[in-house]
Amino acid sequence: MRAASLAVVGTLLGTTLLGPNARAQDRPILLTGAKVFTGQGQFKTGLSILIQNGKIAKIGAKVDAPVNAIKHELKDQFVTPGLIDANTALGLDSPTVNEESSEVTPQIRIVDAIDPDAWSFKHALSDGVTTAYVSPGERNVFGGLGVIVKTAGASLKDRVVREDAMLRMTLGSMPSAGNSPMRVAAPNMYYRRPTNRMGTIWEIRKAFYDADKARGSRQKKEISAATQVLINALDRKIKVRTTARQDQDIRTALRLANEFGIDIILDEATEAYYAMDYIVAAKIPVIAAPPSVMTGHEGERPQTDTIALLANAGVPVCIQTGLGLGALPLVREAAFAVRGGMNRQAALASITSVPAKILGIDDRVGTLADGKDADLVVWTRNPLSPSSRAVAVFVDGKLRSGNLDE
Amino acid sequence: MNSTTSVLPLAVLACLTTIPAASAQSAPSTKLLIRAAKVHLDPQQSLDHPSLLLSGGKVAEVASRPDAKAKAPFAGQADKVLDFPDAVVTAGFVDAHMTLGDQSELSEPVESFTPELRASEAYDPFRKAWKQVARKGVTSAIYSPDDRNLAGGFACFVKPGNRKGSLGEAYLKLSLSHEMLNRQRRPTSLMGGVEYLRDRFDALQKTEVRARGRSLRALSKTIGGSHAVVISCREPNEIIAALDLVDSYGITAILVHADEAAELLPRIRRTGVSILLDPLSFSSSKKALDLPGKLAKAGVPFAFAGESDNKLTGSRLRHSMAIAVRHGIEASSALACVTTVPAALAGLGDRVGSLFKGRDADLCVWSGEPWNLSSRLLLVVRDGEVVYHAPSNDNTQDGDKTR
Amino acid sequence: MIQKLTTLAASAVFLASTVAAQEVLAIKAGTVNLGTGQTPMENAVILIKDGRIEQIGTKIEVPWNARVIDASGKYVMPAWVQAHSFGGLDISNEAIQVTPFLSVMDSIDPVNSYFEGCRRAGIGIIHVMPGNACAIGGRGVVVRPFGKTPEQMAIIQEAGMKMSLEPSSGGRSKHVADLRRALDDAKAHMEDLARQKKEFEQDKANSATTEANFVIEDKIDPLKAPLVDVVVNKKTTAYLYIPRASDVPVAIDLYRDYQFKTVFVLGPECYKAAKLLKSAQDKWQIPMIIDSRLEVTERDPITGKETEVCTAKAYYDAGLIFALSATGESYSRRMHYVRNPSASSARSTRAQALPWWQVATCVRWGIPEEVAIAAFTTIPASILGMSDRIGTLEKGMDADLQILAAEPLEPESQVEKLIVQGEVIYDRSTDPRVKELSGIKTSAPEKNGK
Amino acid sequence: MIMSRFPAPGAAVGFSRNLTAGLSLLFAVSSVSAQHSQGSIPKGWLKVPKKSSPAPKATKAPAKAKATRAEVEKLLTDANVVFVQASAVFNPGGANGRPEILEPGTGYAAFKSGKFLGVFDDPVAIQTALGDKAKAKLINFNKRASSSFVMPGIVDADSRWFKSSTELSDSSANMGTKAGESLETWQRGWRALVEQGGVTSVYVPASVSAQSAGPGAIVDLDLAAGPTPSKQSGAMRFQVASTKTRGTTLSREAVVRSLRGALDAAKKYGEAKDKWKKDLAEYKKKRKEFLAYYKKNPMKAAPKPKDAGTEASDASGRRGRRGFGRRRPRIPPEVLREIQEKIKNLPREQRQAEYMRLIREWLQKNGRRQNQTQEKKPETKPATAKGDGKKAPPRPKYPSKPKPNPTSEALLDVLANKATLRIEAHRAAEIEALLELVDEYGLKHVVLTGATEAWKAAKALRSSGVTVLLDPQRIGTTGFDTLPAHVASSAAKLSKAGVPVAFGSGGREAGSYLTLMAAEAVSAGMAPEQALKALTTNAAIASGADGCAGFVVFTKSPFESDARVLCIIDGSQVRYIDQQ
Repeated sequence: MRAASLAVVGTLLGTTLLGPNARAQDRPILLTGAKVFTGQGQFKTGLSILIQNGKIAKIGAKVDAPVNAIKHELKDQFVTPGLIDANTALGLDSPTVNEESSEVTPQIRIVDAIDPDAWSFKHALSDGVTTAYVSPGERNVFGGLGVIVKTAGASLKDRVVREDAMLRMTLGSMPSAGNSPMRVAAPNMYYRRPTNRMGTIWEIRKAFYDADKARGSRQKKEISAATQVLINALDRKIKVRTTARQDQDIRTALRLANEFGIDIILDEATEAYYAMDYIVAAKIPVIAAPPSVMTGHEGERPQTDTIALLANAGVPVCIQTGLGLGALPLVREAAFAVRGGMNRQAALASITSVPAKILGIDDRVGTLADGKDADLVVWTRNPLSPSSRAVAVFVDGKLRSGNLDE
Repeated sequence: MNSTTSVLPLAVLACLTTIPAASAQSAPSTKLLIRAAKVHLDPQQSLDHPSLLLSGGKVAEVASRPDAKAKAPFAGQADKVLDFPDAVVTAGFVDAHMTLGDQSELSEPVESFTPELRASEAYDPFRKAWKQVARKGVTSAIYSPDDRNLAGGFACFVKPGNRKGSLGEAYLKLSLSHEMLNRQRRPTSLMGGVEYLRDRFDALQKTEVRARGRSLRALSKTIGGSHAVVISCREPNEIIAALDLVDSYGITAILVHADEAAELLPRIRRTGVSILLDPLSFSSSKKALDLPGKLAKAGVPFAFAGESDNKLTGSRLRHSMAIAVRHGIEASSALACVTTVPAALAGLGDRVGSLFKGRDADLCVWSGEPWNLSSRLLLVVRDGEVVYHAPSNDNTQDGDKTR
Repeated sequence: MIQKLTTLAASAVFLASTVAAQEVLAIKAGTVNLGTGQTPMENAVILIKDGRIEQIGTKIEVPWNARVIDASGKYVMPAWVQAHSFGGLDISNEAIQVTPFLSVMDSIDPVNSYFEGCRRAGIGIIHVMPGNACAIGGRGVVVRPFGKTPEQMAIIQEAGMKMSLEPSSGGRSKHVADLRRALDDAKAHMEDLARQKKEFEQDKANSATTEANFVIEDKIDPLKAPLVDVVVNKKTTAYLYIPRASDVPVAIDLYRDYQFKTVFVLGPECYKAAKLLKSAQDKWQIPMIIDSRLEVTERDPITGKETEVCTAKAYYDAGLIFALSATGESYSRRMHYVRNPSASSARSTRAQALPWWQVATCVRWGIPEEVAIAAFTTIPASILGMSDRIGTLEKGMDADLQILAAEPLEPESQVEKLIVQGEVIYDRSTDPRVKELSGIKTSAPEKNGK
Repeated sequence: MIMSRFPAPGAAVGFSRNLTAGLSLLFAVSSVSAQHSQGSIPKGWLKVPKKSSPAPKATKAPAKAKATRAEVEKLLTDANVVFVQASAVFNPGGANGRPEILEPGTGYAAFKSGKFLGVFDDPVAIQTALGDKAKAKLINFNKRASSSFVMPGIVDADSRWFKSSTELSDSSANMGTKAGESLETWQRGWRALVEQGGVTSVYVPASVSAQSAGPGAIVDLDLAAGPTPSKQSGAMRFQVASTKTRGTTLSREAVVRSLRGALDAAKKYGEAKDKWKKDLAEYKKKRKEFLAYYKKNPMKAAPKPKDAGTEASDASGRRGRRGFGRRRPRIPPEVLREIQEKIKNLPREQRQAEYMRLIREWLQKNGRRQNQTQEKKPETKPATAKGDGKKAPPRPKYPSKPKPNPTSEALLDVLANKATLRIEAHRAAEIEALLELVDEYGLKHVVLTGATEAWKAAKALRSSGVTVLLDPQRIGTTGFDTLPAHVASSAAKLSKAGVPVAFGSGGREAGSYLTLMAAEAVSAGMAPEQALKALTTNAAIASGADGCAGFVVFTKSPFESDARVLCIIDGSQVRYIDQQ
């Protein structure tokens, strides 16, 4: 009986996790005849891709496939690496999730809040996104640790590319939004700092000072999980992803980076074009806000051009769909970047190889090369043309969305 | 197909709560003999034309007659004989997760992590509701802290309506479901809650026994399977978080309210937890209705639980049974879900939930099969004493009394 | 700042345009999409005189005095036509439920950045209407997206009458009742006048009056007159906004009862009633406009399965003939990927304000490109009753056209020039904001709203 | 296709009436028929019905028809007749209209176009004998099921399907709001109702949160054609008190006032409409005289006064004198324009007020002047110059039409007993008060919903013949100190007292469990056949339908939890519900 039910479970595993054509998935797959974008440069023709046990076994003009390989002839279709969305709220109940009992919660891990079966993942997948950075919300000064996950896979554990990927730090008005000054006796925990921009910065400084002290101190035991995270940031073991929208925030972020010697990455940076020279000088990578969205305080100005400006100035820049910004699917945002004057290669790179570099996972994803994860997307036409569709999406060598047979 | 067989092995190691065996001290002296057309000793085994001799609050003898005419065994030994020519006898129902009662009593609003609390202190045996529950055939229950605290405290084993207090300490109640979130205290988010629990469990490993505070000491009972843990989790992410905890700290766990479990069956199976389902109602979602079947298929132990304090108090388990049957579950499995399985999950498998010789004398007599709503409840016996006897003259359930 | 920039841009334009009126304008186009469905012409020349297309073809020699716009290598096509929009108003609705006597003419704001956006997006003709919040919102006006005053912008001053089934306050039956009462009033009013007229004739015959004559027109209550034009004289077209699928039957009943000239403006969820709409269109040739939310995430109430639907595609499959529209939804911090969306939730992003994006969306979902483009040029033109003037590039038509950097659906295809009635009303090379942003202006400008 | 309906007793094509209509000799139920065809029964034709336990106690009537071979042949040759193999049949209108459960064990139930003809012993032999002369459809389940329970299709008398929640919760609805106007027949998931619950038609209210709502919709759940709204319009709702006050005390006066108020208003409205007709006739007459008079002596144009108003003011003057329509003088458009100009730049909230103020201002300024000019108009005084003694008749006034009022409009139908009215009331006192009203106004088709304490008013209810619609969803609603713990048990009490009871789910998916709800009522002591009636014909009556749609065949007594729907029969169409 037990065995039987175990068998049942086994089959369940098969069906539920590998999808209908589970059998076929185990055999190697050979994709030929498509125009291929490897992560840089132009679309190249005449490249064949051999996918074997989850990795790209071989990519090149001349690939000899094993006999049992399933061959797909992709006549005039386009292949790109699986897209990488450098900032999302996939799998979360609400666009921004925070542990609000304190302003400084660097130890909180967003991975605990992710629902791997959420439809948001499936939508993202069908739009060609195979890797996504899921981030804590913006209501805390230190929001916590984000996680990088694949959008499909056996289980959440298998899907995680990097846990505790980056520490979220938020500047500007958001962290102080819900708080109220402690004038009278506090009726609830929201009577606390910060209540304004300066306060936010003060919280950051304080946190880092304390962490620095703790780093020096003798007894390592007392060091709390929270402090430990901050110490890692000071030791440059972990990058600090700094959300700064308006130009003064951007400048502040750069100041803080120098002051504490931390590795920062600019998040959203909506008004980057005002602080252009600073950013270029500091060579800080930017995870830019989606170009199709024009945020409220930015008024009506057409800022699709911002990303183009950054890219042309040689700043490593990638595109995010963001947390509740009402963005379009990632690939469409890239198209808008092109409309804003970015060239096509740069645009495609900014949703594949560049984010992979910025997130520090370029050893696994972001480009099509031997030994890389077999994450790739087959498109009906050039992905940047707004009327393209993702025909098939492979994650770790398995067809997770769409279908190649039709 | 039938879940129970695969349940019991699991359930035994599931949780050995420390229930004092001798709770029958004040059992009634009268020996009761009950004769009926049929008895379900447990969902698998049934006897025709049985006669059950109850004495000392236990099932003293069970024997079946060749047919209704034949002279019943041990008629002599009984002080009182109750005859139900064409009725069916089952064990009294067991509710493994009951949060009945004054809601404010079942959680501590100020602090969210309160494992040291005990539901037994909130238990008021004289509540009317308990009486009603008993009169509807629910004769054993685990009275549990509600879902509004990260760690609500320890539940207790009670027999509804017997005016005694708790009969022993049961599992520790944790909660990761949204009820636990409270914007006025830590945690305000699921991940915050998980982090909090991890922090506590780690602290448990760091600090040596003597240094532990009350809450840590309470928490420590769950390590090494002396006490099970019941975790309330609804959404998939909550379930996953729960399973992760179970895996990383080696606790024996039962999930409650896990209506979304369907997507995660393999994982649940691997981690080896059992599930307490909310009672089914006529307006349950399709997900909830399909889940029992899926769990049974996957061989995950599950039971219905949660006679909450609402309109249907007392009849919800029976409704669940009927609806589950209407939705394709085998009748015997359905019966198991309200008798043997919950008993086993609560570590009371050897006391309640079945009617073998030596078990507590908790039973119900029905005019037909218990899973048909058309059959009436004729008699309820708890610890050998009759707590409900349907008025024979007019055959309506007199509502005004059951209030 | 915005305002300054716009006026600056506008005035610059006028300088050009005032001259443009007399002279002949010649456009040397790389590719010309006539919008008539036939294959695009290569290296064609378009001669424009007095705001109209005088000649169009491949072998046309350019008159010596013509002002030449060299668009070789560029893509020329008709300007987009927006048959229903409520942009460019400060507040798009009155607080009263029934306000047929209002006119957008009085609240349209020429320097509203919406019109600047339209120019940048290549929209040549816009039917600006009151919003969806009132049962009867008032009259719309057809404008071109530039001019110093509404009068300069207006092409048709008293266009459609806006009606809506979106209950603003109170329940929907009350809302529908209000709407019907208003229409009935207008009808009754006219019947009453007709009766008086009749009686007056009798009186005259029996010399029971000394009045010379009785003119109904003089006696129409001006507050009711606009509605009278809708329900009795059937002069004005009603634009009826239908928010939900369950309102479609209501709308159809409304039409069956009053038989006024009407256009259905379909909300995002109406695709569920596509069949019903199709039958209505077959029966009564009701034109339909899809509001700008084209992609809808539908959640199955029972299984919880989420499916993405393209409303336009649903209509297309049902065989419906429709026009597209592009309204900039006011920015909302709502997720694009909703975890638990309500039964059906429509995405709303700024991209929806861009016709090329709307068309591309349709093509992406499998609607033929020419159909999608027609749904933003010729069909809206005919809905506005201007198919003899706009929508295509043919001899004698208004010279409403846009010059694109590339084929319309390519991401690079920015609008380089927009020409409406022979006047260049947008030129990317002189667009102040684009200049500023692409760093042509060196000094960083001060920001608005700070 | 529209399902053939199983007629409800008392409905236009009443079932009980059809008993006596011609076919009577075939019926198992009427003793008359028994005697009638006594002699001509072949030996062993009729088996004794065997009783099966537990539950449904069969009525005394013999389970099978005594019918001559000739009669059976007659039926078999009729193409509209369907024979269904049945181990048990529920017949809502049996012997003198009482419902009964026939349990022949084996045999065939015959139906003709939705009418139950009785249960017959195996007609297969005869059919084979007849050969291709046999047109009737013969359904047997030998392969599919050991037993079968045949009954009319179940009606969910209070469903929430096919309406969006926004509409159901439309608080502004009144009796003019019709549910049929915006049905969402494209909703998915309704099949479960048929396939699991054996529900073949549902009643959908127009609104549940308004105080009153117009005719509900009756939707047939046709597996082939999808949900098909039936022609007949369902019952209307009237709630004597807002649901909020359900728990609190609700004074008798309030109840009586609210409903009587509405009914009287309706009456008045009716009268007003008649009066308007009369007045119109009167007006015509008056005008004749008026014209006749001036024909003899024409009206003289008096010299124009010096300050004769403008064309506009003249017009308004005349209108003022004739005194019809709005008395507001004409406001020239240019004035409106400038007013709008004025208010254009005001903040939104001030505009309306300002607009009205300006209009009023203008009217005060110009309106009065016109009235004065109008006073000066000479033709106002009748021209009696020509002396034939008769005084000039005044210009007759055109009668004003009564304002249309949907609620009253609808209630008129109720008063004329053309429509069914659902009244929601809870306390016994209310209910009794209502019943008094009901016979005071002689209302025939009234259904009592809510009915929390109806069991207390059972006697009164019985005499009034009002059907009580119970919603088992609200089992044991508390908030009333003297409430039976179970709606089930109050259903039992009511039906024992002889009050017709109907069930409605009051939900969506819940509809598929109506049989279980009924089972509960049975366990509480309701007679099984009554419980079934409450699911079928009574539910139909409570929804204002004239009967149930088609038939449903269960694998066993529907009260048992593991009963499955075997097939649905509508007309002569048979649709099997696959059992995995």
